[in-house]
Amino acid sequence: MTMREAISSFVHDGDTVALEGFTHLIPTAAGHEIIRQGRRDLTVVRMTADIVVDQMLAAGCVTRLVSSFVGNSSAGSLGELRRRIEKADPEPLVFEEYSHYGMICRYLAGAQRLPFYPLRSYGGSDLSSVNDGLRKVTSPYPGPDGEPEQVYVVPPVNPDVTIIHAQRADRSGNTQIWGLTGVQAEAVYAADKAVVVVEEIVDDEVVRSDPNRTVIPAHAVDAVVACPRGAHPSFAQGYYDRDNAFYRAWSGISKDREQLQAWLKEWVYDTADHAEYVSKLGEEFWNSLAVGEALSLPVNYGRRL
Amino acid sequence: MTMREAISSFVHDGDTVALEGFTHLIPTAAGHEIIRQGRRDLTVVRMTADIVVDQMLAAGCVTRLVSSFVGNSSAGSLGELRRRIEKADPEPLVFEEYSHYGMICRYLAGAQRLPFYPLRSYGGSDLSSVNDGLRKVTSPYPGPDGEPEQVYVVPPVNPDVTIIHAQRADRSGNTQIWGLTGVQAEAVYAADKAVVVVEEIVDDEVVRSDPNRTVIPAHAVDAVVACPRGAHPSFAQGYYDRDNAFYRAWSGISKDREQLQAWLKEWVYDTADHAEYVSKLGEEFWNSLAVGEALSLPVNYGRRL
Amino acid sequence: MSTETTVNTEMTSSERLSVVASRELAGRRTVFAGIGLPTLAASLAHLTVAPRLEIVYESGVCGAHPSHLPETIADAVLITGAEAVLSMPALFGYVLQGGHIDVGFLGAAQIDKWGNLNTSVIGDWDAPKVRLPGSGGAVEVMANSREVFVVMRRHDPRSFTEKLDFCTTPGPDRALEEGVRPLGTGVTRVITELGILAREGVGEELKLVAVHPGVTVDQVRENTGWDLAVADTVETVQPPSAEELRLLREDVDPDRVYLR
Amino acid sequence: MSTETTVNTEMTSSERLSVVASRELAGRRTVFAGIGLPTLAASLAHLTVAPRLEIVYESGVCGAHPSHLPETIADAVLITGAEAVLSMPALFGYVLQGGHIDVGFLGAAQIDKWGNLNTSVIGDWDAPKVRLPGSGGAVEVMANSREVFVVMRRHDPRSFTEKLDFCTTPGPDRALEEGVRPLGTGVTRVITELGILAREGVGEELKLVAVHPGVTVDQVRENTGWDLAVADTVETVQPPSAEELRLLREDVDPDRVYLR
Repeated sequence: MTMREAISSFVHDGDTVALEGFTHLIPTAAGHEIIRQGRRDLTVVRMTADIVVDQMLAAGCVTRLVSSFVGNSSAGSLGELRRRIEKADPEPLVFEEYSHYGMICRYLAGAQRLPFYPLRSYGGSDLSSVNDGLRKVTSPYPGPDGEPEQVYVVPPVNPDVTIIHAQRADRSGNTQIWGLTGVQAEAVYAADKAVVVVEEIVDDEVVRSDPNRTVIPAHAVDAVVACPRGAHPSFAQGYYDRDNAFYRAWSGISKDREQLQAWLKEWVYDTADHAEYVSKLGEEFWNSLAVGEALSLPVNYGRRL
Repeated sequence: MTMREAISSFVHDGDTVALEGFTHLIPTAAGHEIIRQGRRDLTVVRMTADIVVDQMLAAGCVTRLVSSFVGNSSAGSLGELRRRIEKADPEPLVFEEYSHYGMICRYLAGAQRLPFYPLRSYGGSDLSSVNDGLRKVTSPYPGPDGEPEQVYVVPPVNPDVTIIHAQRADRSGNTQIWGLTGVQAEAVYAADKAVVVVEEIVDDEVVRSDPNRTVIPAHAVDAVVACPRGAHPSFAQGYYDRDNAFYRAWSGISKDREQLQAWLKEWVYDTADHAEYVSKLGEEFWNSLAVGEALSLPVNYGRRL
Repeated sequence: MSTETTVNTEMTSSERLSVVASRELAGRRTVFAGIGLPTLAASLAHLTVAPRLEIVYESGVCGAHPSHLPETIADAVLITGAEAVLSMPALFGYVLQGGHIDVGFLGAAQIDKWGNLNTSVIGDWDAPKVRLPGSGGAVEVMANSREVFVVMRRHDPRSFTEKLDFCTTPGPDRALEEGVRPLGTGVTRVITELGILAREGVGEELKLVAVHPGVTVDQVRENTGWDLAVADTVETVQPPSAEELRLLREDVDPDRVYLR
Repeated sequence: MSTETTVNTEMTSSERLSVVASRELAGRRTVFAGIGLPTLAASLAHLTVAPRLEIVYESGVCGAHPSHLPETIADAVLITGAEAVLSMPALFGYVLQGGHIDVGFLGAAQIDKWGNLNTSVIGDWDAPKVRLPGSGGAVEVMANSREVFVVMRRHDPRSFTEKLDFCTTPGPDRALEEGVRPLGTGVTRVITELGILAREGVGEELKLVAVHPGVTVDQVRENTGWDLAVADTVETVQPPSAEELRLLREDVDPDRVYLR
């Protein structure tokens, strides 16, 4: 399936869309296609709301954000996000604030169809005063001192669609990720539909030579999209490195609304698809992010004699 | 560390000992060493209480069993376990009965230091009438019909020690498992101490060539024991196959108390350690369980240029 | 062995049950199956009525492509060449409780008219006459699969009982009585050596819908420990076709590991 | 660059803070650290006072052996050659909440006398003057690490405040007030450009225990937004030794990525 078809089939106005990938394998190209197709009124769920979220905000796709970190990695601020939250400029943004583990537990509850998930966070935090999702449950077992014990819980999140980026998958959707695997499996299982964008689609034999590497089995995947370099400016372990210069540049670009809109025009609206974005960046650029070889040693799965 | 030292240091009379490995990588050799050292009054926690548990019962090590399946795989019955439960012969056995996911959730709660773990099982089951561990919690969020929703929970299990078998580890305890990985990581993290028994201790470079293969990091491991073929009669993917004939034979052996005790004498008490047990079985026997090669294809972790 | 010879061999009870169960899987996508009859049925369905069928094993294996017929749900041949191997928390939490299983297969020592199952004890739980293996994952398979098929070789009043000695694995009716919301519809098919009992969903009891050739409705009633409801029209189960038997014998279990 | 030249370079604030923080890690086994000063401190401690120290990164990396100094907690060089890479549920659930972290490093826009932290907003949460990144994993690091070190470059009354604009990350005192049992002792060390504040555990407030050479107790008091408690004896922080600086400059950050 092409990215265009996948976004058009699985992302609708008003949907709750989870985009996951913790610094590694961020589904940027999918975010750009959502912008190109002009989706509106989305709820975006993403632990680390970073550049791609700022871009989707600036393109007017998003009315609600559910997140545990809203910043440009360690490289600075998200200009559009700050304008939206600090000044409701050009319009307000509904923001549900969690911590990282709170978000992880929401995906865990979603993936397991649980009504809630307990965690040992939030006691004494002001977060519960601004987020009605954070509630308490009394354990039915006595605490260490014999007294009843209270613990915070978070509600499940069940996105209409989860989109992730991965290194590779086979045609039927068995998805393999190495390096940081983050919360991708949970985000996919929590969702009603799942789109997996990959650096490459590989033969069945490649996947089946190492079934433990499959982080998400085919039965949980609704569409596989081949989109090389679709995680830029983040990285794909073993494929290309992180574009740190772009992260540093984003604070400046996004600080100025006009500059941000010009960037969107040049790199998203005026490119037909991610292939055009990639070729516009040019071969020399990609060479600067190239990585060398560090192969895993094989293990023996064994064969009955 | 030798198996003798590990059991002597980490398993004490009266301890709660988790032995995990779901059909694959069952820590049999560790169970045998517990028998040799004459441990008493143990609470054994094991999802599938099978041959090694029957042997530990017969050796008088165990007074309490926490399990979700008490049978000889699909090959028949556990004679000693049935005598203990059906006739308190030669003494009673306290049995806490769960389902598989109930046990998994107990390990999950233990590993995460949660006071309880919710699951969508047990509604209407008689298990809650014989197991006080199964309790209910009302979700603080409304159910799908807007009404309060109830869900069962299980308490954490935090064994004094968890013992697992794995294919390989480095000297500091980074443990790699492939094929069925079961609930081993959760059982280790739930425990106060953890002993990892491995087919082989490998160089650091082997482990570090594939960090995603590490199921349990060194910080969670207290002892690494090299004990090749220590999972017999179960199997170690890529190392040796399952001894199905022994599984079938066990129903007969265990049905007769004398025969069982003779087996224990010959194969456990009269062998100094697992190496002797292995060599007593003989080379021809091990050749019959040998497996051929089916290597995983390598992945590239990448190297900064 | 030629096709001719294969088909002419007398049909065994295992073959009959596997073929009948396989037909019930028509069009299904995922099945949670133990080794033995359920795997034979699922493998045959994959070749006939459910080409997209994936067997998910309790051990964590998805999309197995075994070189030999597996002897257990954790057989090494299921792992080598599989599409995915999951940890138990992922398998039980995300796949099963997450609602990804269309049909779960279960067996039992006792079943009642609502499809509740006993796999724990014969007699009192505290001092049982026979201690059985217990739930394994059965409680979860029942609670979370969209529907459950039960294959019972033995069809007699002690197994098909008015009152279970112990309810290990409750269907949704019992769960709802306790105020716990089940996610599946519970047992929808019971396939036995006498015929097929069926149940549409919550609030309904099992009803005889088909008998094998040569079996009468009264025979089934006599061998059922409760007053068995009978469908208005009781079908006669179509005997296994030559092609079904050929596939089962030549492709699914050529070494006759389970078809003995 | 010879050792001589290196050591004679004027010391930067980053170097001083890294060295001071590294000493506080003596004998520790696991530290949860973000990139920048915490990583520099931990890497230096590994070479000096805590040879068994393992840095656990929020991204899931344990036992990293990077070929280059990492620029983020998820830098590709941290993954290649690492001992283990965990999923986020395992990292946060089993490692962090499971109680395997001795020391967690945190930063903040605001801190109060109990070690509660604000990283969410300056101003009102609903209409903030400045929207900050929020918790990330800080709430969990505080709740679950045995103890927490805070490194604050800026020591002024706006950052060290009587009342936080918003408490993102509560210490155990606030948690207990709400009847929730914390697993760690909260902030035990705050290392700033002026000195070191320390706190022993629940029920105690931060107290000035050391000043950098040339800094007076009054200076620290003036730059703290609450009435700062002062230890009976306030030590003077031992300046970084030539060896500490050499290791930091030559082994830990030879390209001066963070030591600028």
